Amino acid sequence: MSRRIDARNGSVDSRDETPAVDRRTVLRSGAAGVATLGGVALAGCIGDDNGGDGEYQMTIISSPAGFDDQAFNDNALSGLEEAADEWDIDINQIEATDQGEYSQRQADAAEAEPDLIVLVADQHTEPLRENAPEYPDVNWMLINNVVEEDNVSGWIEMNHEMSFLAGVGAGTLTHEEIEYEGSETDPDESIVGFVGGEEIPLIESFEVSYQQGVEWVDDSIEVLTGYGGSFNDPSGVNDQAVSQIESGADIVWHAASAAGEGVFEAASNNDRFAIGVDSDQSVSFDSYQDVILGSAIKALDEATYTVAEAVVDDDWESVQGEQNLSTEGEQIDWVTGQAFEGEMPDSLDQNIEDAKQAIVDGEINFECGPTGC
Amino acid sequence: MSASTSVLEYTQHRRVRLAGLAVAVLAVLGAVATAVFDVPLDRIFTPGYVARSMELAAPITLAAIGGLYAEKSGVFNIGLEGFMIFGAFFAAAATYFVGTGGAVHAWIGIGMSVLLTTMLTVLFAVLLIRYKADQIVAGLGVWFIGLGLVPFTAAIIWGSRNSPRMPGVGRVTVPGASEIPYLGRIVFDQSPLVWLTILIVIGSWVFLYRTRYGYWIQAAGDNPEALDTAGIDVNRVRYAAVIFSGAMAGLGGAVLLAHSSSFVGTGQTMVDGRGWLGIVAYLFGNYNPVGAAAAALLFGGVDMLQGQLQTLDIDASPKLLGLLPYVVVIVVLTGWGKTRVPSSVGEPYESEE
Amino acid sequence: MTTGNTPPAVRLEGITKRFGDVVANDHVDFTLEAGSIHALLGENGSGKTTLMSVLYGLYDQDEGEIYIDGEPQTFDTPRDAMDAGVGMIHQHFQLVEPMTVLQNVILGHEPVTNDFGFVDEEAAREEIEAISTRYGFEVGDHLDVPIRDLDLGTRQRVEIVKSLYRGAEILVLDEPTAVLTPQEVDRLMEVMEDLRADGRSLIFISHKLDEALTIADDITVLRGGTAVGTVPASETTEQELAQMMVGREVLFDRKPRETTPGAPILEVDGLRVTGDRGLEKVSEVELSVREGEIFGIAGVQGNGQTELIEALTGLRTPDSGAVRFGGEEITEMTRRDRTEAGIAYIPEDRHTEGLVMEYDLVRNGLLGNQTIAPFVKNGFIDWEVVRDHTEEIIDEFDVQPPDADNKASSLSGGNQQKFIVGREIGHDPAVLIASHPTRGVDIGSIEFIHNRLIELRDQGLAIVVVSSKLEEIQKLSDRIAVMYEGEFIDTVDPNAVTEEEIGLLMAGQRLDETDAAETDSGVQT
Amino acid sequence: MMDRVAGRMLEATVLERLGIALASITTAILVGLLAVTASGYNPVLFLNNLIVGSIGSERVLARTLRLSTFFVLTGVAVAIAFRAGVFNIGVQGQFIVGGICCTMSILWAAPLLPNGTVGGIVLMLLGTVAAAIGGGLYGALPGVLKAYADANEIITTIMLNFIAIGVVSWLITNPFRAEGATNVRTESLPDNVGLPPIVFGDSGFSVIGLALTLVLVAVVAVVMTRTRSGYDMVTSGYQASAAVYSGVDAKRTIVTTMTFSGAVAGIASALYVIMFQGNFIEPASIHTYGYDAIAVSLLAANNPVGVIPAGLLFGGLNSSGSYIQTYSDVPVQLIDGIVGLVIVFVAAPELFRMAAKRTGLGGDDE
Repeated sequence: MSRRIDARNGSVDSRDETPAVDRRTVLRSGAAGVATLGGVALAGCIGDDNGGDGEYQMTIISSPAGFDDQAFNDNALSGLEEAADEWDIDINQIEATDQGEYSQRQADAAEAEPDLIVLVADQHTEPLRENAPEYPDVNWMLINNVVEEDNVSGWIEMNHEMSFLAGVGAGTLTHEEIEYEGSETDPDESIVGFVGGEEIPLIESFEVSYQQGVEWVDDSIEVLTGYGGSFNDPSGVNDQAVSQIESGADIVWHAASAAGEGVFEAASNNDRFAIGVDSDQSVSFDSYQDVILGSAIKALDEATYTVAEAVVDDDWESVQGEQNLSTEGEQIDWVTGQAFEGEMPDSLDQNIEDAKQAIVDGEINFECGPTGC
Repeated sequence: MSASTSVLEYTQHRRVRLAGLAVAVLAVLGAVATAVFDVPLDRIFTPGYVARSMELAAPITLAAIGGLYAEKSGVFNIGLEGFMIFGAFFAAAATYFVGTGGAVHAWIGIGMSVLLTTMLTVLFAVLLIRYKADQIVAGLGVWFIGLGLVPFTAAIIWGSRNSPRMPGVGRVTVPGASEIPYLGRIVFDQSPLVWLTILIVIGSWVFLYRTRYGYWIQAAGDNPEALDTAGIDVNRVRYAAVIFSGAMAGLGGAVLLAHSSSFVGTGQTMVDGRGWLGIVAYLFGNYNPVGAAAAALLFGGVDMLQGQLQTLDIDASPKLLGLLPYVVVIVVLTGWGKTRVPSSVGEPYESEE
Repeated sequence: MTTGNTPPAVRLEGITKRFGDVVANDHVDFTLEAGSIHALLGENGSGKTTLMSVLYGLYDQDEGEIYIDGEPQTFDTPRDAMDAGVGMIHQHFQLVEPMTVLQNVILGHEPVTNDFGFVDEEAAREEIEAISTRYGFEVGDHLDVPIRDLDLGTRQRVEIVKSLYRGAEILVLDEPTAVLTPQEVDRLMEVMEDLRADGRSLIFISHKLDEALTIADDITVLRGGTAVGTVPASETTEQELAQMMVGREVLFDRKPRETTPGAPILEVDGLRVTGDRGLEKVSEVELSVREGEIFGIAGVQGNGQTELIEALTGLRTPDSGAVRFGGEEITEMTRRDRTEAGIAYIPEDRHTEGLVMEYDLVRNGLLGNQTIAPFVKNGFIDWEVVRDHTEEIIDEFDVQPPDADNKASSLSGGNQQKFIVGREIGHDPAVLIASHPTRGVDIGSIEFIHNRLIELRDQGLAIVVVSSKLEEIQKLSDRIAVMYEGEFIDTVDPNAVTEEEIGLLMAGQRLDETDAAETDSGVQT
Repeated sequence: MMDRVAGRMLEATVLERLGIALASITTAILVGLLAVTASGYNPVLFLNNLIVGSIGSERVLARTLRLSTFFVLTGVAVAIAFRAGVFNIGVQGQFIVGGICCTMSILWAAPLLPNGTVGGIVLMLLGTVAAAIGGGLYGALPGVLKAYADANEIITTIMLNFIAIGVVSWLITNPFRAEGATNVRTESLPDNVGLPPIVFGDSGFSVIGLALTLVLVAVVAVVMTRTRSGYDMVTSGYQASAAVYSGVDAKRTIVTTMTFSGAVAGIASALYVIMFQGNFIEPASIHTYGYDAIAVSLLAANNPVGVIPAGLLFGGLNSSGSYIQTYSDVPVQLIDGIVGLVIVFVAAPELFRMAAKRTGLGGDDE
């Protein structure tokens, strides 16, 4: 799907010359919608939803999981949206779920000659090797890999570091006595859980690094792991999380993109806790804030914002080549859930700080790299 | 007839075979788990496991009952998957517009969903019965439309193919009784929708085999002329059965949503093949609502089992374990495949031409 | 027509029914006197069933009026007809096979215990048993048996009970004797008489003249959609009726044969065959057919004829025993190889087997010949050759209308059958197996087909004919084997036995008397 | 039941079929435009995008033709089975299995052969044969289950689709995974494997591929109409009992049909791998050609030649879907919805017959 955000008035789909109407607002009003819809339709006819009229055109192409995952893809997108709030930028979203079509999709996007194309996920790497030299006037931002071309900015996320921090958080808190809105930990039993989306090398790296983080806190803690089988469908992930909770896990972390909601749901229904991934999910899933103790985050939005800014400032050199999202650069971190701010035991802050230091100092011997083992 | 043949006949009885099979499959898997991985059975078949299997089985069962009514009346509703997608979406959209505050909104959503899906099925039924559309092709079309228009509309409403969080209906917990070991969690601490499903299973069985309308449905699918010459309007019976099938599939989708946290419209949507499993379930159950429910429970159980095995760290690829239900379907269909399809399924009926 | 004091049970006036351009009934008048049996005679396609469907509310007439007991009626649905006291026993039973006798009888008229539609089984049971007892039906004994487990005679009685249960005073029986043994036919006649005695009025549809003459009070003959005439049964003859039916004189004489049979070509030893439901349908059958001979197999349907024919043609593998063709064993040979070897087959059911209804005649001309040159060479079909061949068949066998591009479904039954016969003998077979070669075929075509079969026999072809029509079997056969419960209960000379004797054999009663022995010797002539 | 259903689909005359297909497409697009309008977008622009996005430029045309070749080939695979009265919903699975067989056989054989063009051609032939065998066997499986165990093929083929995706996905994640590749895929094919684009630049589409597709369609059409096996298959489809009477081994014909259908799906996949993809990727993320092929085949009334225009239409629709994503805001799922509507309308020819009668446009047949 494709959605444009116009920076000048901040509303969605307001490319029309007529005064902006937020379609979603219209539809939400239900019955009143019928009358208004006619007006919107008319506006649609008069307006032009083809091609942009912003000063800058920026395109973002999704990972196979697609947008609306409230994690990876949406995280990258939100940085661009922030930039669009700042400058006159049109954002064009292209969802590409068919990996076979990636090369074509990149070329399609490049044909429209935007100022920047953001490629979410390393599945884009090989197609980009062909397309970057093919379209030298387009600037490319690749997430999770690097292509050695002048017009490519490659961003490696230190996923293993982020997963390690999640493990440290879970390992620390399973020993503590936490009670909130009916949910509670079981300090007597040392079991935590991990649910992945699909069993692919990237997520296996999450799993192993998370286990290392838990072990770093206390190697007697048992880690239950499982995969829900999908990045889209929360039900499989939910089954896994429930199964783990019934086997004694009191905190479960997920690396399942949009399907990770299944973990929050499991924690919520079974009076246990969960940890978010990529961004502060106690905010993006605020209806689950009472069970999200915290999130292991990477500032992917900062990265996309930074690159967008470099394009606007005509300063591509500053982002060209390999860039890292790392603990050292403070783009990888732990944030406590919004409902638990100030409520957490001191041991958590202590352990997280120690772990981060250990990572920066190279004291941790990671079994897996950022994208696989 | 000697005693041995009558035993043979008895075991050929599908319901017995199905139940036997379900027990056998679970027993073998359990035994393998115990022997090979040294995992005690009680850690696999926890009360939560059983309760959750029932929860998983509920939407499949509902779709299956709808499907078997339609097919018994002579119309193969292969669009169950599509109607479930619509059902889940309508429930989410209706809840979204009335408010996402609590269980009451969820129930309103379920009611609205059944209503809207039923209206949609009326169109489908007119197409099939009045305009004699090819049932298989039109059913596939409904599936494609569900996969296309539902995410499209979701994106228009929510700006995303996934909905925000939806309220659930919670569980009905009977104080005291829910503390009974094992059975307490399964029986007295259970989703009300599971109870609703059980009621529908029993009700649809009674309706089919004990009331005159049930007779008419069976006759409409097996010998519509006999029903017509008995003075009953065959197509009216078929309309009723097909519309009911859509309502049940819609309810199945709504139940799926209520047991989940939000509507998912990406990929194959949250329905993800459950409508197809519904068809398989009633074929297994030989068009008997109770049999279909048993088959659905088998799928739910096998599905949950692979989750349990992962949690217990049994070393097998989750990707491959996840294929278990599909393999079981093929094995069972092959070994016990002879389902007696009503003889006039797929044939439009016209009393005069 | 004389009108008594009571108004006639049924009076149809000027009934016209059209299907597209076809006029199925053209201003037909018909009167059924109360308390009588009225036979409706006519060839297939003469409009008998259409007329009765109008009476039963299945079809709306385009013109004309229906009076029941003197009252004008409009029947939009069968329900209206039923309410007026009209019941119909269809040629194809209107029974739901997986449902029980009880469920079938009460279908659409279920007694209920409450507003939710719960069926009151006990009430239904009592009423059905009462009806059964009154007419001496044994139906009451298997109320809970599914229809599919019953024989055809019992099914028919279920149909009658169903009509009576619905309160029918006027019963229409559509070719009720077609599937019955002679003994079952007798039984039916008794039932019909009982019903008449009970004051009910019956319409008896048939194309069997003798039956009509035996049972009916009046006979109306239909031809080509119009009523040719109505005569009292007591004042007419078979010859007269037959003439009314076909519009000309028909000869029933058996032609004396001019040639003698040759050497045995198709032989069967100790054949045992299992049917679809796992039951043995053919038990220890022996037979030997000679060149230039027609070997008839008589029997009530379902006594293993179908399975025997399938074993002979290669469609079913026998459990034991041997089939030999020209001295060579072919027990395991496939249908296709047998076709190539020269065993042709006119199938029992031309609609499902003999023809692909949606194919034109050219493509149907290839059916069964797919491996035979010059139609197919090296796996490739030469459609030109097939078309020429098809046109030859059409020409030689007088298939109407003579257009090879017509769909098979557009032809009448007789023309379809003529086409099949032509195709099957077209490639010069050594043996022809013909299963019910004239079922559902008009009299003109029957004559044509019979004459062709006899001609072919005289040319030296070995022919096996299976039929449940005694008249046909007797007319054609040089020897008749009667099949009963999977066995050849006897083999007789058609010239030496009466129809009644064959009927008894078909019912499983052996002819132990001496005349049976005589017939055996008679075969050798 | 299936015979009758398939039979009815084939009854209409060629002209009538064409009319129904066109009416279905037009109606579906009109409904789609209505949805576009109701959601507040510009329907004229949408229609314009549909056209420009499918034939508007050389690039776009190449994409349309590339997608069309896959739709035509998978559509033919479906048509073979449907025509023979077997409901093969498993073309997607057969496509995936064929594709992995093609890829791996080429990768394994490549070191044994010289690097030049000749070696490449040998490898491509090998890969195509491997794909045909793999797809054929994977199609034969449900065929055998239907013929000898009476297992409903609609259900088994759908299940086998899920299984193919799962197993192949596991294979390329584990034993067949390319060394050093960050994403999940096999090694790439050697450089001498591939079809030269000739007209359309480096677009993943080759005119040779299109030519081979047309040749294959012609071969299938000849097999179905002019050979004994084709006659046996089609007759089984129209009326199984008549086919058996004529000496056709019904069970073997079901297996033959499914094998033939699966083999064509495999060849479609070989073209996908060799001409376009160059390796094999996560099968769950490959476009659902096998499912769309059902619609393609139905639109063509299961006629192998008719599949060509139907495949072009689907190629165009999907191609413009990609264009619409880039150049407009309309959620692209609408295209899938339009496809679904096309299918529903194709299923109900009576609807148009009646409409035609009302408006006086149609013939006067009944």
